[in-house]
Amino acid sequence: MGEGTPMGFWELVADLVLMPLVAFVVGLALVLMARRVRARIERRVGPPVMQPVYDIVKLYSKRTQISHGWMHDVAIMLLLGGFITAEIFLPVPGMNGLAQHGDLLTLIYIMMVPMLGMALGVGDCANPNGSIGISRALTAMLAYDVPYIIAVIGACMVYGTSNLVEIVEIQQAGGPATWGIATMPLLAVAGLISMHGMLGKEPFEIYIAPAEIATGPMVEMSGKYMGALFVMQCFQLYTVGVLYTTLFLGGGEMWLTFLPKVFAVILVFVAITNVFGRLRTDDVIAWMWKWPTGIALLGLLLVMIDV
Amino acid sequence: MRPENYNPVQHPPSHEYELYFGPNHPGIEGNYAIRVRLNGDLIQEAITDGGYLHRGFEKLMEQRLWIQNIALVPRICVPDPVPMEEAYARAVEALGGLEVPERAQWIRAMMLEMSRICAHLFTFGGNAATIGLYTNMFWGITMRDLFLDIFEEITGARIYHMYITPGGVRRDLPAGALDRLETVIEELERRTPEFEDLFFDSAVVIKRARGVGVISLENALAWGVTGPNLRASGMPSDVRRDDPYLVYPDIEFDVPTEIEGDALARLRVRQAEVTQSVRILRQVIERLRMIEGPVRCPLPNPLAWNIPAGEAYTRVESSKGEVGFFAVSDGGPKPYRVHVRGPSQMHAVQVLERVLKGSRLEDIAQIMFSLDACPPEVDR
Amino acid sequence: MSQSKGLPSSLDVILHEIPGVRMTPKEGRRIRVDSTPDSLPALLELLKGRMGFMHLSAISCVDWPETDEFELVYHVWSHERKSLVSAHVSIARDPGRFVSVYDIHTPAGFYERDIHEMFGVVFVGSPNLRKFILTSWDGPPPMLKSFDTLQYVNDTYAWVDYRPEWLRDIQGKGGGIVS
Amino acid sequence: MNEQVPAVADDAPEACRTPDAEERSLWRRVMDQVADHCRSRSLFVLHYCTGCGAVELPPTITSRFDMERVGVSPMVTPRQADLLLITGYLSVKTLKRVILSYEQMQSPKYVLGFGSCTINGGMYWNSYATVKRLDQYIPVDGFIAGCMPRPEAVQQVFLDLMARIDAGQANAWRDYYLDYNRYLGHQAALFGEDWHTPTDVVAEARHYGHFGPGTTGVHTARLETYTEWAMSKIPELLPERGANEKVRP
Repeated sequence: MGEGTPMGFWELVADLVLMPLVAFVVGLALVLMARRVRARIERRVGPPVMQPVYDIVKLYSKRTQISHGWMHDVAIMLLLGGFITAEIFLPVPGMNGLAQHGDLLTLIYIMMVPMLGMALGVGDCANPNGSIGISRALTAMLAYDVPYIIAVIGACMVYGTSNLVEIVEIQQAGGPATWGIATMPLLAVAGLISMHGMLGKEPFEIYIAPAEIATGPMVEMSGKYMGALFVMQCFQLYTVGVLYTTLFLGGGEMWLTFLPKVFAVILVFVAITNVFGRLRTDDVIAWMWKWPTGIALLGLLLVMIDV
Repeated sequence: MRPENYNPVQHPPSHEYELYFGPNHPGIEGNYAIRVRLNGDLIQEAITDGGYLHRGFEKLMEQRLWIQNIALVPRICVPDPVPMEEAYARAVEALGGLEVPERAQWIRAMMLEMSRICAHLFTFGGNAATIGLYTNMFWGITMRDLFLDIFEEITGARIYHMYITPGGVRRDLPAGALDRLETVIEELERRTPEFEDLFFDSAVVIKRARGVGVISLENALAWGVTGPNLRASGMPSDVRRDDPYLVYPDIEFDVPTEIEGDALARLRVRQAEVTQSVRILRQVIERLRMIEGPVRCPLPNPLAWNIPAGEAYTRVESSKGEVGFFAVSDGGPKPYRVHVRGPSQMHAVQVLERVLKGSRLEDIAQIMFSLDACPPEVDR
Repeated sequence: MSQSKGLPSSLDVILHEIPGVRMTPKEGRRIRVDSTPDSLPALLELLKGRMGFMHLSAISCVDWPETDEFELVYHVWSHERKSLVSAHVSIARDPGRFVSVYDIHTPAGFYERDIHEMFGVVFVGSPNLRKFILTSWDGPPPMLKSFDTLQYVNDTYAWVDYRPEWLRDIQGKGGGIVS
Repeated sequence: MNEQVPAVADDAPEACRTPDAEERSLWRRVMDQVADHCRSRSLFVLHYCTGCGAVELPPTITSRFDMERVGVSPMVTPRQADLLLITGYLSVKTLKRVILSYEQMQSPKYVLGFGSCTINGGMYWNSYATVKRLDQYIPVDGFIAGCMPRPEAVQQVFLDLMARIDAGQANAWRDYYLDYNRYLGHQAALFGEDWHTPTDVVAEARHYGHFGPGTTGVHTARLETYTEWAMSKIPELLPERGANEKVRP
């Protein structure tokens, strides 16, 4: 436990309710921004402001619903539950939630749950496209996790702690010179690439791949299940953006400085995504294990020499 | 319900599985299906399944007047309709002994090249979308729309022009159409570097396309591959040059070739062809400014137009390959038989099945789009 | 152009070796060759082997109910000589069987399959005569002249009766759609 | 004793009709309006090029006309889609796939017919291969005349459909449940007597309360006997499925 002020019970409860809620709202804005920026790159206007909300409400208000068995239902809960839990462990300005009680490793562990849930649920659909998609998703996880873990370990070594709250405090206290991107630029680059892979966007979009496996895991998702996936997308963008900001961009003391950083991180991802095609599965692994992993190892080496 | 051609008796070994690719699938060009038997990622066998777009054109054409078929013909190939009109019109001209005025010939060449550019831009867009590069699709199709505007101005229709008639073209160019076409060509040339940066020179695109769906020259010749796909395998064969029609002998243009025969080579050939088409269009515009005269030879009463008995086989180079029309007349007011040979009848069926065998699941869409297979002309 | 000028004479030499073959040069690099069913494979083989007619552009089938025959037309193109030979051959409608040329020209596989589907002609030795386009079809081969499309359509499908106001007005005055 | 026969069959559930707008509570009405508004502003189009009209869809979606401005975006599988565009003529072979796709889509779902071919055969009126009237086989929310419809016409029909969804009037999907017997009869007349689809529409109609007098009838009776026969034949070969998705061999 850190030296933070001991939390009252009600404060904790408020955090537990508010943090996923804030994550969802910010996530909606991130999704909107991603779609608008994409539209701009493609030289068109793009969707209206409320479009992400329309989509989600529409999907949740479908009149009929196809379930492919109880595992399918449980999997959706795992999927959303995993992300909601992850939000509670991510410190944001003013709210620490359970971040004091769990550390970075807990978070990494929790962030694997959604993918696992998806795998279980899609396996119940008996659609070969879904199964291929899931095997590709797990392969992609294998690819991006190597540089990701190295980058995270390096960051922990630099900060000397794996507690996210303390990491934020260290960066806040030292100013921009102590931000992760300044103290360990190589690890920051590797982290950016691996987190891009985590989002599953081009060029690492191997498990959605509409033209190959018809959106893979999402192929049998209808109505409310699809709605859950849209909600998950909000959480996913938020989680990745906040995690990167926390580790390498100094986290945030107040929302006014914190949110622009999160949006900037996602903006980088979106800008990269829309001018690249999709690599093949084996190319993704080869590339991920070569460049980001190499950069991360080099960064780790520098960090270890420094330490 | 199982699809009709499903054969439940065969039990493949347990490590193999079957995947229905299409007809309702974004990796399929048009409405078409491929049943693939896979071992992991590798395609053991691919069986194409067409006929989803079958309208019985050849039968329909036997039941309509020679002149009525002008409306039917462009609908055979949706993305590239003008070569079909040209092939049919030339078949009728050969049978009826019509002489096309010079100005009409140049206008026809212009329409054919514009259609080629449109079809190639469409293919680039589709090809980019199969690997997730939607930006190129958005830009390319918007670029194509500018050409469709010119088409609309000249013919009154965006897609199905029904403009080329036996004996010439339907009506003369409206005033200023050539100037506007020139502006559009300039716009295309201005945008070309963007497309190159985004698509043709992109490392990811090259990585995805190089060595995919290789057709060697021997195989290409033996399998009946035509058009840009044959040229990508190293054979400088072009109907416009080998079996010239219209004014193509008077036009200067190159026949671009590549030797690798893979998806990348096919892309590059098409890219070079757009440049050549622009070159042709400039020459055509220049000549059209000088040539005056009628745009159609006088036709007999089209409702009672009996074409002398005989048969004619005409070939036209479309954006996909060689289009052939075989028309037989028995001296009546309607065609006795019209046989349409679309280039994709080879590319989308036998060639695709052979190229897919041994390829990977990821590359099915890429191969199909790089062959520029057009299902409507397979099914007719 | 010069090549196609000299072509008929050199083609003549080859065609002399095959019995029952008649050649008619036509305009624009086209040569019509009439062949007997027996000598067609030999003709295509010779054209491909000696003259470079290696691109089978199409196989067309024409139904002639008066003479009770199918006319098959093989269009072969030579990349070297830049000319097109259309080899015509007539086969009896009744058995409707002919030999496949798949072993000479690979593209024949598709065209024979198509003709089999549309006309019912059986090509002996063709690798794949399974249905391709008309898999949901159990009627007669539709391209036969004896198959009446309109009759079939009227029997199978329903129409929306299109009698708008303006048409009724015109019809009331004695006009209407001329059929 | 009264001689009258009950109007509702014994096995029909209580709520066999949708309540009128006046009968619903205020909360329910507001929620329905919100849902309808969201439905109208978010249309996922199934990516299925059934005919040549599909060639005008890319221009409609892409930069020049940009249908994402009003919330129309393409989706890949029928499970995810709301709107099925029948882009032009339908051959019999495609119609089968269209019906399968349509039944896999989740309600509320909408169908738009593109071009004259879907209305009355259009250019292919005497073709043996194409279907003349689309609305015989699946319920259609709207048609666009012309061959082929321009992107502007496509946009206009999207806007009209959105206005109707917003007003709660685009209920053609309900007809498929309420009138399933008739639709199935037309389908079976074309595809043959053994035509059946994996989706059990009658069970869905019962489950979701859209069971009407036209849902079952002569044609669905044939389906029932076939189902019973098939189910009794190979029960052990089929894995356990969800209640509303029976798989027939």
